[in-house]
Amino acid sequence: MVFIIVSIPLYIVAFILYAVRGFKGPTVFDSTISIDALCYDVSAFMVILSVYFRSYLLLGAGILLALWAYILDVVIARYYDRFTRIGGDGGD
Amino acid sequence: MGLGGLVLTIIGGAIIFIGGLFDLVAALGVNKFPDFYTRLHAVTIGAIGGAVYPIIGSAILVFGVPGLSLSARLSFALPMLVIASLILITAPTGSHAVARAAYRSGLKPYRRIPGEVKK
Amino acid sequence: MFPVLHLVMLAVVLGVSFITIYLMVQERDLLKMIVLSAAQSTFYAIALYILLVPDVVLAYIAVAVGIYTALLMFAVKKTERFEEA
Amino acid sequence: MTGLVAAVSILIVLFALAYGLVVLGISGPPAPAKLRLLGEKYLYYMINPATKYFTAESPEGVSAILWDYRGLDTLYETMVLFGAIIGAILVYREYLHSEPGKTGKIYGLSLIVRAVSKIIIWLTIIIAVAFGFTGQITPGGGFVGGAAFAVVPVLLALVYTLGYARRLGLTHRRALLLRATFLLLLVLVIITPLIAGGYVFQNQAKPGSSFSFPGRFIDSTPLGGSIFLLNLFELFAVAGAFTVAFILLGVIASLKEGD
Repeated sequence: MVFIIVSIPLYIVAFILYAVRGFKGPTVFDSTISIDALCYDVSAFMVILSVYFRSYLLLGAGILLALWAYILDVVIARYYDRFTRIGGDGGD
Repeated sequence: MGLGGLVLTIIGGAIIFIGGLFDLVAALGVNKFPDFYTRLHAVTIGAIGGAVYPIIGSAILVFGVPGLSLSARLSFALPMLVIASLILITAPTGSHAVARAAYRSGLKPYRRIPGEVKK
Repeated sequence: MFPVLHLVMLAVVLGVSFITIYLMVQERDLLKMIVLSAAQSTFYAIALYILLVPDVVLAYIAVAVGIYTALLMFAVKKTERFEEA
Repeated sequence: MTGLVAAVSILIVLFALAYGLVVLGISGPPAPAKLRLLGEKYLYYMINPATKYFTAESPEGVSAILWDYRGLDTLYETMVLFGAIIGAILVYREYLHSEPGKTGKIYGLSLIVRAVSKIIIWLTIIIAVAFGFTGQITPGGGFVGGAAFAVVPVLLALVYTLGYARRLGLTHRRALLLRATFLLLLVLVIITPLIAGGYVFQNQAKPGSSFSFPGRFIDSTPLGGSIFLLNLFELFAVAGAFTVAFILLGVIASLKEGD
């Protein structure tokens, strides 16, 4: 339990730093990848907090966030897909 | 659990702590690197080192914590392994999709290599 | 009543999410606004998680991360990407 | 700059309000550290063989409150969502009739994203249905499962196109049919006790009517009686509603794009 309490500030500071790059990011891609990494780390943080709170019922949120964190990436990629038609019926 | 439980607790907690350090280093790198393509490296460290490792570490930690039944330990550990493998699959895919979109939309690298950058 | 660690975490997370909301309102690039909205919903998810309401977190993640960003992207695709000053 | 000043002042006011409400107790006594009386009552009556006429047979409090204690409220919320969907379809009917064609080349994202998205779509379906099935023992339930299910058409439309999803058989008519069917089943579950001589929205036996839905599964797993069925039907109803709304917006967006 001591390890978890010591590690929590590291994660919180990392979240803030990711968010700073997400705010600053010169292009939209910089913001996207940093917010994406933020989502994965929040998922890991939720898992660690579920050990801290001693309840495995809380793990569901971590699963959902890990499943869909990449939807943001796909959304951004799809927006640019309008200008560059890629893909097809099979292969690239 | 005795000594084995203590060892598992220390290993799991250490992995969680190292994961936090990875995360911090990755976040610093994301802020320090000059352009998008170099920042992708830091983000990968953040997703794999900062998310997958600590989850596996907490799965180890759960087996060391005293006073839990085996079914409770498994109820903790199995979803954790599922989450870890999910991040292992989706994080590179997301980076790939964004990198591809960035490259195709004509984002230039920080130091331009002649002949490799499409306008 | 509430452990100090939880209160500090809540204060930091909600403060950052408030800044995110402010920047989201100010943003002219609507695509970047979508990204910031995802960040804001992630921070809210942590806050709700610390408050121990798993039901609300599950519904919030499903709607805010899964559906809302995609719907906003389709809306932006239909209109203009850059808001006029 | 004035915006920044406004934001900072709003933040200060919010923190002051939160501090005053929670710590100083402006609106009555401060929040107690222990469980409140209402919560105690709910926990006492949720699954308790001693209180035979009041139990909900569901260890998950939120589901019990949502579908047993305040069931009519939830039903009306579901109905309101249904009305909103119908209204939206009525307004944009002509767009839906000119949905993009069934044939033609598929445009999608790269091969890697498509391959991973297949895994994610199947996992999403499994997890959504699991949320619906275990809504009476773990957090989750009908609405969460339905909202999770609705990510599947979103992913299909993002990674492939809406035309491809349509070719797989995902049309607004079918989604609406799903929605209406499961809403009907929901109402059927609600009025079944009435036919058997009980009360509307009855879950377990009450004084004056011995009808009760099965409370336990074979190995004494709590089943929550009607809560299980209502959660399951609500899952597909919400999934259908979100799918219809998404198809509507996606079709309108893709018409301009010429997709």
